[in-house]
Formats: sequence, structure tokens, C-alpha cells
Amino acid sequence: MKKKLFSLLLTALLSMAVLSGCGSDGTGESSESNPSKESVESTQASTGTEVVEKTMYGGKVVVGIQQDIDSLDPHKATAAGTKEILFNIFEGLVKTDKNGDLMNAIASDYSVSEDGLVYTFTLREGVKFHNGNVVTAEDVKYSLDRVSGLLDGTPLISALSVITNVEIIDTKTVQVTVGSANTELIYSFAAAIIPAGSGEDENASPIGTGPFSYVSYTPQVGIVVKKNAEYWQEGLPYLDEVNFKIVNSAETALMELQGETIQIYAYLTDSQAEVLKDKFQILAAPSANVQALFLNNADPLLSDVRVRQAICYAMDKDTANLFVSGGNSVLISSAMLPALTSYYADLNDAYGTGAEVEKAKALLKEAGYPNGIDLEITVPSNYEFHMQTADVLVEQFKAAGINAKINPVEWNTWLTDVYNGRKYQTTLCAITSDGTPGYLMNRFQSDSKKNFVNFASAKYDEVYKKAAAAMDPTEKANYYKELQKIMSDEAGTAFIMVPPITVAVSPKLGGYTFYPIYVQDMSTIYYK
Amino acid sequence: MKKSSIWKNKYLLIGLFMTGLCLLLGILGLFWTPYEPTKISAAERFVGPSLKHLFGTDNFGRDIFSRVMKGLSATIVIGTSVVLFSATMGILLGALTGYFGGIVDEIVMRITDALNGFPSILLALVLISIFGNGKQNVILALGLVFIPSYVRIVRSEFIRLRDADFIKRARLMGVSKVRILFVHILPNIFSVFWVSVMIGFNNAILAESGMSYLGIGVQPPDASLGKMLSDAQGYLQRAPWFALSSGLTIVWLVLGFALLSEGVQRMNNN
Amino acid sequence: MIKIENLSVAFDGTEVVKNVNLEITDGEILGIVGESGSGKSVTALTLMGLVSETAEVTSGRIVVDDCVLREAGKPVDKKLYRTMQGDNMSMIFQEPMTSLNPTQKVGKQVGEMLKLHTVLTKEEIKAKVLETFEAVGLRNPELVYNCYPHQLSGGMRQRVMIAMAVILHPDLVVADEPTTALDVSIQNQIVALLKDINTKENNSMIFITHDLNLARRICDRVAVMKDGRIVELGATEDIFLRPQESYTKNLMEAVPSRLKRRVSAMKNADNKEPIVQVKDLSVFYEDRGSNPFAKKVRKCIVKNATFDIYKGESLGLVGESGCGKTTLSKAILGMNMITTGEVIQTTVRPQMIFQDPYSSLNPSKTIGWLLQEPLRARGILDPSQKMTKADMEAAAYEMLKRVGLEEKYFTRKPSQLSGGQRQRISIGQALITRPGLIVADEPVSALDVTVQAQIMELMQNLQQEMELSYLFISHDINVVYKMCDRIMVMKEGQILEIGETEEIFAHPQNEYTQTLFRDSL
Amino acid sequence: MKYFVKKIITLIMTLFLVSVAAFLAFQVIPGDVVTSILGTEAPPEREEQLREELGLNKPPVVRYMRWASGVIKGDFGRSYRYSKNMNEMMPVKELIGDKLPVTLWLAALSLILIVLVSIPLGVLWARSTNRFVDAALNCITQVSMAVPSFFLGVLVTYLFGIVFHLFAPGGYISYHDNFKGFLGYLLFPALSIAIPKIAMTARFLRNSMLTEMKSDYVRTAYSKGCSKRRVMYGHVLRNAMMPVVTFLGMIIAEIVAGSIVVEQVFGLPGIGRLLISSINTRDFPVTEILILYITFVVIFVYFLVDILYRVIDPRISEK
Repeated sequence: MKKKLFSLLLTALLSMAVLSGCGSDGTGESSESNPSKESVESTQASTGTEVVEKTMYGGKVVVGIQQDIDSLDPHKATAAGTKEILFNIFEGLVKTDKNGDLMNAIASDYSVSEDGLVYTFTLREGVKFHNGNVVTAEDVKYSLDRVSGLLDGTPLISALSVITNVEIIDTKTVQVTVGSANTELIYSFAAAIIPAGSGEDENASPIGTGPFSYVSYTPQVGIVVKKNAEYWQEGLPYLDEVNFKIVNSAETALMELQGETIQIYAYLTDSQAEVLKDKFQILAAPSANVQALFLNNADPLLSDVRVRQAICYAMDKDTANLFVSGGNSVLISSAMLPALTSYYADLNDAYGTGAEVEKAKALLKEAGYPNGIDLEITVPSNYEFHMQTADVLVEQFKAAGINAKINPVEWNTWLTDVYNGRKYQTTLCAITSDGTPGYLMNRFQSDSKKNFVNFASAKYDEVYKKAAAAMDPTEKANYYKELQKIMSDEAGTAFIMVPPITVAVSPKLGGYTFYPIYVQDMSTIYYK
Repeated sequence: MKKSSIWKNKYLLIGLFMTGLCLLLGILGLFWTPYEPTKISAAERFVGPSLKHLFGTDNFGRDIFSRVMKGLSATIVIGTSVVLFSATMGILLGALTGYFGGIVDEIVMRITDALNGFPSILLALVLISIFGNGKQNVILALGLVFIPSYVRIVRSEFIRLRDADFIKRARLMGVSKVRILFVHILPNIFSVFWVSVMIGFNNAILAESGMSYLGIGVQPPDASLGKMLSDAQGYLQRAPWFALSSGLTIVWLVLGFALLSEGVQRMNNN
Repeated sequence: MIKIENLSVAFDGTEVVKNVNLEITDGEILGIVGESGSGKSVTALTLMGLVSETAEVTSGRIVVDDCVLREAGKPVDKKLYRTMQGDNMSMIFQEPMTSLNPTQKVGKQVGEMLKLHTVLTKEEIKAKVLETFEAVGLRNPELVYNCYPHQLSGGMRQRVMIAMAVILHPDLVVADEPTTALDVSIQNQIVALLKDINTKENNSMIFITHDLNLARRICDRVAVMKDGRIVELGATEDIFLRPQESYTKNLMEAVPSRLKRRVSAMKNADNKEPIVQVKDLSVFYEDRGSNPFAKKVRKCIVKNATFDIYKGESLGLVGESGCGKTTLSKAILGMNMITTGEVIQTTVRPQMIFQDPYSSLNPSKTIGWLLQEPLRARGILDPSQKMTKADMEAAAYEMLKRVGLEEKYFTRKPSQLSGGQRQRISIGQALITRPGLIVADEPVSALDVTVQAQIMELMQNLQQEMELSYLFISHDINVVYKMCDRIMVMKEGQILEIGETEEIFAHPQNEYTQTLFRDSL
Repeated sequence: MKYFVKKIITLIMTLFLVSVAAFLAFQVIPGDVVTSILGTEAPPEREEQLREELGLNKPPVVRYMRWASGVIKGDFGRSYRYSKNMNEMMPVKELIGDKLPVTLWLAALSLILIVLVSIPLGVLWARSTNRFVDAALNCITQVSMAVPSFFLGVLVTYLFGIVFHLFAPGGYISYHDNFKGFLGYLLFPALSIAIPKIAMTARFLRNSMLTEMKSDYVRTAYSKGCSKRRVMYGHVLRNAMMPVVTFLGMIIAEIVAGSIVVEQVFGLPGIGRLLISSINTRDFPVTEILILYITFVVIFVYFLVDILYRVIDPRISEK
């Protein structure tokens, strides 16, 4: 349960990457899509989606979730755990499909001006809110004004704060002007469209256009949604009702699954999956979390690149993977998700995935530490997965003469001291990608507000600027690959792995779909 | 006569045996364990109990028996420190309030009454939130939480004894107040006090394990039995020996002290 | 007709009653006297079938009206006993407070007798209880019926106990120290009541007491017990006037009595030098009850006391419990009291000896430590009087000898000593710093008669040796008579009378003094 | 009357002190509530806006006064964390009002279990002369007191839920939906709370009875010809129950403490769980009211025990 409590605080604004927990928590999707054409299904153990089965309409499903809802306002909700549920209630002008591609949602079509500053959206005919009203251009303008801060000066979604004007061209057309061009901005238009004025109405219940409509929310119990019979996508959803039930802890979840009080649970640990595999469909896909031992480059000891490299060499990622995720994680050496294949550069050879103790020792000796070094690893203690990884690393480091000590801290302390205060030596945690390639690259610019590792490389900054400006996808991809290489060479941070998301689904159900961003799409679930 | 009655006191004997064994293992664990307790081994994950690994191995392939030995010493250290801290404070406050009474007594008693009624684990939770995690803070928080219970006992004993004839006589002899408090009265409350110390030790161990479960207990690299047990419950079905070995060790230790305190109580009554 | 034949009772293999033979005939009061541990209570409890289950009858039997109630080697017939208990034989206990169920109305408790042994209706039971209450001298029986034990006075409680015991007109009433916990005047009323009942009902009564004077007053025959055996059995006057056995003789000798000649310990009665002068002393007690905001209520405990204590004399202070004796003595010692008036002391640090030998010595210390503590305390207070360890030890050994104990006790703890020995240590502890005045608050009341005599003798000897003054507090007039040169009588905080012992006994001026002396005869 | 006035004054004083202490604690606890609500990525304007919304830009004294005056007027404020609907946060009153029945029923059920099982058990134990029964009960009770509470909960879940299928773990049924089902589910968490307390109470009652059996009035009762049974039930039990009542009163606080842990194990949406999450998420309004509430309940229960004691023991009501 403790994980749940804390991961409630896990944060991300729409369209931004978030810092977040680990695979066992399965936190940290965000609402935008992946521009690459790659789907993540390749790694799935088995999903029922491809097989033609008898599908039935109706029925209720209980889904176990680990975090309480942080807000019922889709624009204010920041917790990944909340957004994975609100995905079923709200939709934006566009939305992400299961392949990570953008699909049109409330907008039936859109165009972008050549300079990238004007977006024109055409609204789909007959899309209705859950209250029965048709979505109008006013609703769209209201929603976009609200998130961008044009309404009251307070932007709710940072990425969209670049919007300078929203204009209603006619009843079916809305034109959005932005202050600066960004090829990845379109993904932010997945921000929820809500009825005009509902953000000020004191008694407003959450009303969207998604496949399910809101029924009730009880703190600490969960949220119930029911079928939106007038959903614009034909044939969806199948289920009559979905109950997102808050489960205290992974341990309780296991018992609840076995007791059949929940049918779907998406945050299984490796050993739980082992216990459940006979009775449940166990599905797995990589998460969008990048786990690493983040090194504070400003630390006197770690300012020496040789020390940072030695740490990279000393790590045995293979074993760590085996221990903490049963070997199901994808090992990485950069901040790019391997799932984003066109942008991903496989640099695992640079420091190897096993421990290279001799190289590490040699580097330390060269750096002037023949007797090894002392290292403090700060870990947000609510994340069991990171704590366990840290446990393993400490053992591995011993061989290379790195005397590491774990410093467990509370999540709130971590946020203020480590992330905002940058007062730490190394920290073991994960950052979560929103699925766009740029974000996890962006943060390592030396002047970035989010550069909590204090990585400083002039070359990196320069290449990043080029990447951001590039309009051609291939050119962009090449720049991103170069960024990864620089990061790896400098050993700016010791990346470890992308943990999997392991889902248990009742054998009676079919249609569970993984998205490259983690959302729980209930619209495709059906009883066999 | 006296010796034979000790041998007849089964509670005392069994209690001594159980706690003695724990103490022995705990102290031994400080210097030597059969395996390196942190040594991870991919090949030996979740190995059931065997002669090689008495209690089996855990999710990291570490020898649970070695870890239990380490955990035992940590738990004993926590229990002992908590008891030492709270009992010392309890004696000081209880002695002063009990003997002198008056307005200080009134205030201290109001506070201890309020604290006594307040669920201890909750108080510890708030304190840990302030102090932060870690072994020392757990000790400090639990130590503070348990003070009132000792104040109560010590105070009532001091109230009982302050009007005893032998104390009146000591006052007539001109014995100083401090000497009356700590030389004349204090030794007389030990028989009662020992029992509550042992119960307090148990409460500390159980509270610590509860706190570990709530995620506010001891944090790695420190390990206590409570922490081990709360870690192990995730593997209850996969590797029941993991949870059972740490759980039963707690039960064994607590039971040992409970029997010991019962034995002491019986000895006092005779 | 009750017969106890050759009865032996053992606890854990140790016999505490040995071959006791007793026969009680109708209408007689048989006294069983003896010091604590003599087996008198166990005998009675065995007879009543109330002795604890760990006790074993090792020989003999108990026969009531030709019915064998209990016999060695045979299991107790509990059912038979239950029909007899209460109906045929009943018992009155020493402590009426604890012997009554604190959470049940006394009427119900007495009525339970009838409920168990008769088929009366509720109303009939109540009527009968009220009638019996009346008969045992409880005024306003209706009110008493609905009272809880704590709402009654000690005397009333004992009357309720008696009512309970006699309500079914049993053949035998066993009274185990029925008056020991009561004040002298109440004691007399209860004794009179018991005697009265005995005459009216013509039943038999066993009267167990340690108080020989009392036994002499009430009993027809007396059995003297020692160490579980009956030492002597005979008509009361025979036993008291012509004791045959040496133990009985000693016992009779030890009984303090006004009929025996008094020996004063005072050396020179003419040279009266006051060691303490009390002038117009009033003592108050402040209380605000349970309400911390209420104003303090001031109660006057001792009113305008004026008297002197002379060097070398024993001043007796008598009065009933609650009359202010102890408060007055504490005020003289300067123990945390609110007082007006004056106390002029010419002696340093007068010490006190208490009644209960068990609570007056710190149980966690050794005798040697206890004897040295006053010296240490003095050394801390006044460095000029500091003594070396060896000196203190020597002084302690010397004092041990003085109070008549062997050196081996030096390393023992109080729990290993008998009551008399402890009282000796208390005296030694009080005297080791050689104070001029000792306040002795009922110092011998908790002791057996023979021990009592020894302690009094010790106190008198020490008084002579060390020129001590005693303020001797006691409720026992006979003890005071034996010990004191002058006597002071107190009632409700006031000193009624003060005078030379012989004089005051011969010619008590105050009416209260007269009744007090008469009651204690 | 005086008694009640005194009790009420004490209650108010205690609540005031506790509220100040809790408020101070919140000032000291590390971690910024705004950062932890919004995470690391929020626009700075949003942070400012939220800070203002929550009134955090005011000095502590003002905030406390504002909060306290609200409470006195019956306005307990709104949660920082839990939403009521899309735009409004959940009023604390409503939030707690919804969770309270769960914990109260859990506590009540535990107490009922404790009383129902421990009293007969204690009496039978005291009556039993069989050495084997005595040793067995001694053993069982000692062991059940030595098991950490959460582990007991896990074992109960595993045993009754997974192995025997007596209940569905986590299948909590809201009291709104089905009250019987709600109680049925609550039975098992209540059992995990009750087991060690039953052991304690039974031991306590047994010892109390054995002590009372040695008292003088028991001898008197026997001297009247009472059977052992009659002595036990007619005389001893009531007197032996008096310390047990005090003991049960003290246990209430422990039941509340126990429910904090057990609610986590069984996934019960009660105030214990709410409290822990509120402390962890720095949800001040909820935490403060919960702490005050628990203090109130505990004091109130002690007060009830006091009254009950007066009913059982005629000696006290005299005073």
C-alpha cells in the first residue's frame, strides 16, 4: 500500500515526461503518443487481441489500481495513475492508438501551417458529451483556453502554454495559433475537451466524450464508470461497467486476484506473476520508465568522468534484471526508450551489460582512487523495485571497490532535496517518458530546469538545439542518436533498464491492449 | 529453598532458554554468520530450507538464516534501545511526579494520559514523519511513544512507596530527597519494573514490525526482523519459508520474553 | 455436639495442626487462644470445611451430631458440607469489610443464606433479614438492607456478619477474631452481642482470639494452642489463674494487664527537664477534594494542644482511631503539616517507630545497610559528624547487639526476619544516632503477646541505658499502663486529660476517660 | 454535574493541545505540499495558484487561527487531496463521514468478538482445574500475543480467504450496498484485531478471578454453603470484571491502532487508512481532524469506562 500512497504523488503534467517509479508500480504514462510506427506488441507474451474469438457485449469488470485519484479534472490531474483511468472518460482533439500513432478523435481532421505556428482542427460530426450535448467549437475553445492559461492566466499544461490564440472559424472549425513551432506539439492536443464552463461549475461531475462515462468516485475505494452508448467509435465499448478499485498493495492485489474480486491488475511483480501464471493470462510489455542510477555530475567525486564510467562498468545489469524483474526488463544505456526504434541507439556494448570489474578498478585507480570510493545512493524508499535494485547494486559494487551505502528517503523528501534541491550524490529511480523521443533528451541540457543530474556538456546542448529545430524525421532521429552517444560516452548517468509492465487478466476476458504509453483502455475489453 | 523454586518456575526456565538462544544468535550474528548475509546469488533464488540453508534462501538467493541472525541482532538492539530510552525517561519523570506530586505531576499526567490513549503506532507515524526514516529515528520515535507507560507504572509505585513507613523514617533521619528517590525507593520498584520492561521490549518489537509494514520502519541497509517479515510477505505463496522463518523468529523472541516476564512475575509473587 | 478427634492438617506435607481433640457442647463458648501461627484458625476453618484445597487432613476426623463430616484419607463430601454450612454451623470473620462482597447490597448477601437453605419467598426472605438485623442491634434495618458494605461503619458491618451467621439459628457459630479490627468501645458492644446471642439461642460458639483478656471475659472454656497442638484445655478461670503448662504460664505472664504491678523506667522522677515543649499547637489538613478548581478546605485535626515531654519519661498517648494521635505526633516531629502554635525541641532529629514491622524497613536493603543509613544521612547533612565506613559498621554491629540480635543478621534482608526481629531493627535504626526522643506509634500492636512483652522490655531497658524519652501512642490501655509514666487522653483532636499513670487510672477526671478505661478492662 | 463539567473542560483542553501539537508537527514535517501535489513538472503559475488556494502563503499563526475558527463554526475545511467532483475538493466532514462507519463497525465488531470470546474463556479458564487445559490455554494465548498484527492479518487472509474460501480477500462490500455483506467481510479483519486482545483479556480476567477467589468474601460465600459455581458467578465475576472493564477501555485505543494496520491489510476504506495516506500526502485538513477525532473518541471511551465502572462498583459512585 505504501507504494500506492506515494505514487499518488507521482507527477506529470500532460504532454510532459514525468519522474516516476518503477515497473512494479507501472506508473508514468502520459497522454501523448509515439511518433514511431513501432508497436510494442512484439514483446507481449500473448494477448488475445489478434485471435478471433467470440466477443460478448455487456458485463462488469473490476480493475485493480494502485493509486487513488488525484483529481477528477482531466487538466489538473497529474498522477499517472489517474490519467490511465481518465483516458477512458475524456478525449482530446486527437488521441493515441495502440500502436502509438495519433488518430483523430474529436477532430475529424487537422492541418498545420508550414511555419508550424497555426493548427486548424475540423470537428467530427455528432460527437456527444456524456450529458448528451454535441461537442461544439465553443467547448473546444474553452478547453484549450483553459489548459493554456488564456482563460485566467494560469496554464494547466505547460506544453500548451505556447498557445497564443484560439479562434472559432465556424461551428465546425477551430484555429489555434502558437508562439513557437515544435513538431511534437501536436501530441499535446490529446488534452481533454470538456463542456464549456464546466471548469467553473462547482457541482460539475467529470463529463467527457470517451467510451465510458463517469458514475461515481469514492476516495480510497475507487472510481466507477459505465458504458457510453453513444460513443462515436462504432462497436465500442463492450463492457457495461468498469470498476477501478484501489488495491492497497501488490500483496493484497495478489490475494484479491486469487479471490477473484478483481479481474485485471497491471502492476504485478515477477514473483507474483509466477504464482498466478496457471490461473490468469499474464501479459507483459515494456513500460515507459527509464530506470537509472542518476549521478550528480556536480558532486566533487562524480565530476570526474572516469569515476562515472567506473560506476557504469561496475554495474551488472543482467543480474539486476534477473533479480528484480525476473529477467523481463529491457537493458538500456541511454535515456531513449528502445521501443522508439527509429530514435534508439543501442549502446549496451559501451559498458557491457555484465560487470567489468577490472575496467572499473583501473578507471578508479587512474582517477586517483586505488583503494576504491565511498558512494551514497539515495532511493525513494516507497519504491520497492528501486530499493531492491539498489540492494543488488550495492553488492555488485563491492567487487569493484565501490563502497556504496543506501540512503532511503521519503518521497516528499526526495522531491524537495534530490530533485529540486539537487543535494545528493547518486539516486536510484526512474524517469518516465511520455512517448515522444524529445523529452528525455531535453532534460539533460545543461541549463534545463529538469537537469537534476547537473549534466553539463556543451556538445550535447548544441546537438540538442539542432535536433529540436530539425523538421525532417530522419535528421531528427540522427541527432537524437548522437545525443545518446554523447550521454553514454560522458557516462552522465548510469542507465539500467526499462522494467516491464506485467498484467494479470482473468481468463474469461479478452481484448486487453497495451499502449506504448501506459493507459488502461477498457473499451476493447470483452467477455469471451 | 530459593534455588529449587527457580528450577520449578517453568516459565522462567523456558523463557530464559528462548530468549537466551535469541540473544546468543543475535550476538553471534554481529561477528559471524554461516553465509555473508548480503551475498546475492542468482543460482540460489528461493531455495527451500535444507541442511545447507537452514531457513532456505530469499528472492536474492541470500541465506535467510544468516539474515535472521543479523535481523535478530538489529531487532534486539532496537528493542533494547527503545526500552532503555523510554524506561530511563519513565523512571525520571515517574519518580519526580510520583514523589512530589503537585502541578508538575498534574501536567505530566495530563500529557501522558492523552498520549496513552493515543494509538501508539499513530504517534510513531507522526514522529517518523518529522524525524525521517531510519533505525535511530525508529528507536527515538518508539522510545518517546513508550515513555508514558513507564511513567504510569513508576509514578504509581512511587506514590505507593512515598508514604510507606520506611520512607517516612528515612525523611526523619534527614536523608536527602534525591537519595530517598533513587537509593531508598527506586530499588523497591524493580521487581514490578522488570516485568514492564520485558513487556515493553515485546511491544517495541511488535510495533517496529507494524511500522515496517506501513513502510516507516527500519530501512536498508539496516535490517530488522520486522522489516524482513514485511518484505517477505510478498513472497508468502512463492516462498513461504521466507515469511515463516522471520515471522516465527519474532514469535519465538516475543514469546520468550513474555514467558520470562511471567516467570519473573511468579517469582515476585512467591 | 461437635467433636474434633485427633485432627491433623498439613499443607505441602508440613503439619500445621497436630492431633487436636476438641469437644464442644451446646450453649458453651469455647475459646481457642494462641499466637499467630499456632494453628487456631486452620483448626476452625477445617471444621467449617473452608480450609483451602491444598490442605490435607492427615489424621483424625470431625463429627457433628454423630455424622462424620470429615475423616482423614477420605475425600471431602462437599455436598454434605454445603448443607451444613450456614444452616448448622456458620462463621464470623475478622475483617467485616473484606469478608463482605463489596459489590452486593448487604441485605442480599444475608438473604442468600435463606435462599440457599430455605424455600422462603423473596418477601419472606426480606422480612426475615430485617428481623435479624433488628435482633443484632442494627438500627434502621430497612436502610441497612439496601446499603453496600462500604457505606456501613465497621461495627455495623460486623453486626451484619453476625446477622448472617445467626439468621438460620445454627448449632455452632465460629467467630474468628471477630473484634480485632474494631475500636475498643465497638469491640465491647460486639462481644456483648455475641454473648447475648449465645445465651438466647443456646448454641455453641467457638471464639478464636489472640487477645487473652478478651477470651477471659467471654469464654466458658479455653484451649491454648501452640505450634498446632493444644497445650492446655480447661475452664477459663483455671487456665488464667492456675496455668499448668510452662507455655501457658509464660503467656499469661506476658499479657499486659493493669492488675500487674507497673515498673517505671524513669530514673529520677523529681528532676523534670522538658525535652519537648508543645504550646497551643493546632494542626490542619488542607484538601480540595477531587476538584482541582475548588477552594481548599481546611480541616482542623488537632486543636490547641499544650504539654511537655520530659527527659527520660514515657508519655502515653491514648485515644480511639481517628482522634488525632498520629497527626499530633507527626507535627511534633515536624513532618509536613500546617500548624499554628509552637513546638520547642531540645533534641535533634527525634525518630519514630511505627506499628507495622513489615513496612517500616526498606525491603530492598540489608539490615547492616539499614542500621548505617541514619549515620550516613547525618554525615551528609553535617560533614563534621561524618564517620568512616569502618566506624559506621562497628556502630551498626553494636546496635545489633543492643537490640538483642546476633551478628549474622547483619547481611540479611528484612524479609528474612520475623515481626519481632524487624521491630528490634526499627528500634535500633531509630536509636543509632542517639536522639533524645522517640515517637512510638503503636509499636507493639501488631505483635504477638510474648513478643510484645519482649519488645516492651527492650524499650524500657534502652530507655534506661540511653536516657530516652518516649511519646508512646497506643489504643491498648493495658500496654500504655505498663509502659508509661504519664498518660495523655485525646478525643476528636483535643487533649482531654493528662496525668501520672497511677493517678489517672485511679481517678479519671473526664467521663470519656472513664469509659475508655472501663471498656478496656 | 461538577463531574461532567470537569470532564468536558479536560476534553476541550486536551483537544486544543492536540490540535496545536498536530499543527506544529505539520510545520516541521519535511516536504512541500504543493510540490507533492503537482509533482515536478507543473507550470510555476499553477504552483502559485495552488499555494494561494490552500492558503499556504499566509503565516502559520493566521492559518491556525483560520482553521480553528472554521472548526469551531463546524467547518472542517476541505481535503487537499481528495476530489468531490471535477472542480471541488472533498469537504473533510464528508470524507470522514463516509469512512467513519467502516472503522467504527470494525472496532465495534472487534470489541464484541473480544468480549464474547474472552469473558467466557477467561471464566472457564479460571474454573478449570485441569493442568493440561491450563497449560494449553497459556500456550495458545501467549503465542497469539506474540504474532505481529499485520502478519496475523496476512495469515488470516491467506487461511480463511485463499485456502478455505470463507471470504473473498479484498472483496470489501460497502455498507451502502449491502450491510450484511459488509459485516460479513468485516468479521475477518475484526478477527485479526481481536485474536491477540482476546488472549490478553482472557488472561487478565483469569488472573483477576483467581485473585478474587482468594479474597475474604469468597470464604464467606463458601461458609454460607454456596457451591463453587454460585461463588464464581454470583460473587466473584462482578468483582473480577472491574479491572477488566478498565483493561477493555485501554484496549479501545489499541483497537484503533490495530485497525490502522488491519485496514491496510484487508483494504478497508476506513479512517485508519485515510489517516496514514493523509499524513504521507501532507493532507493537513484531513489529518488534523482525524487526529482530533481519534483523541476525542479515546477520551470519550475512557469517560464511558469511568461511568461503567461506577455502575459496576458501588464504592466509586459514593465519592
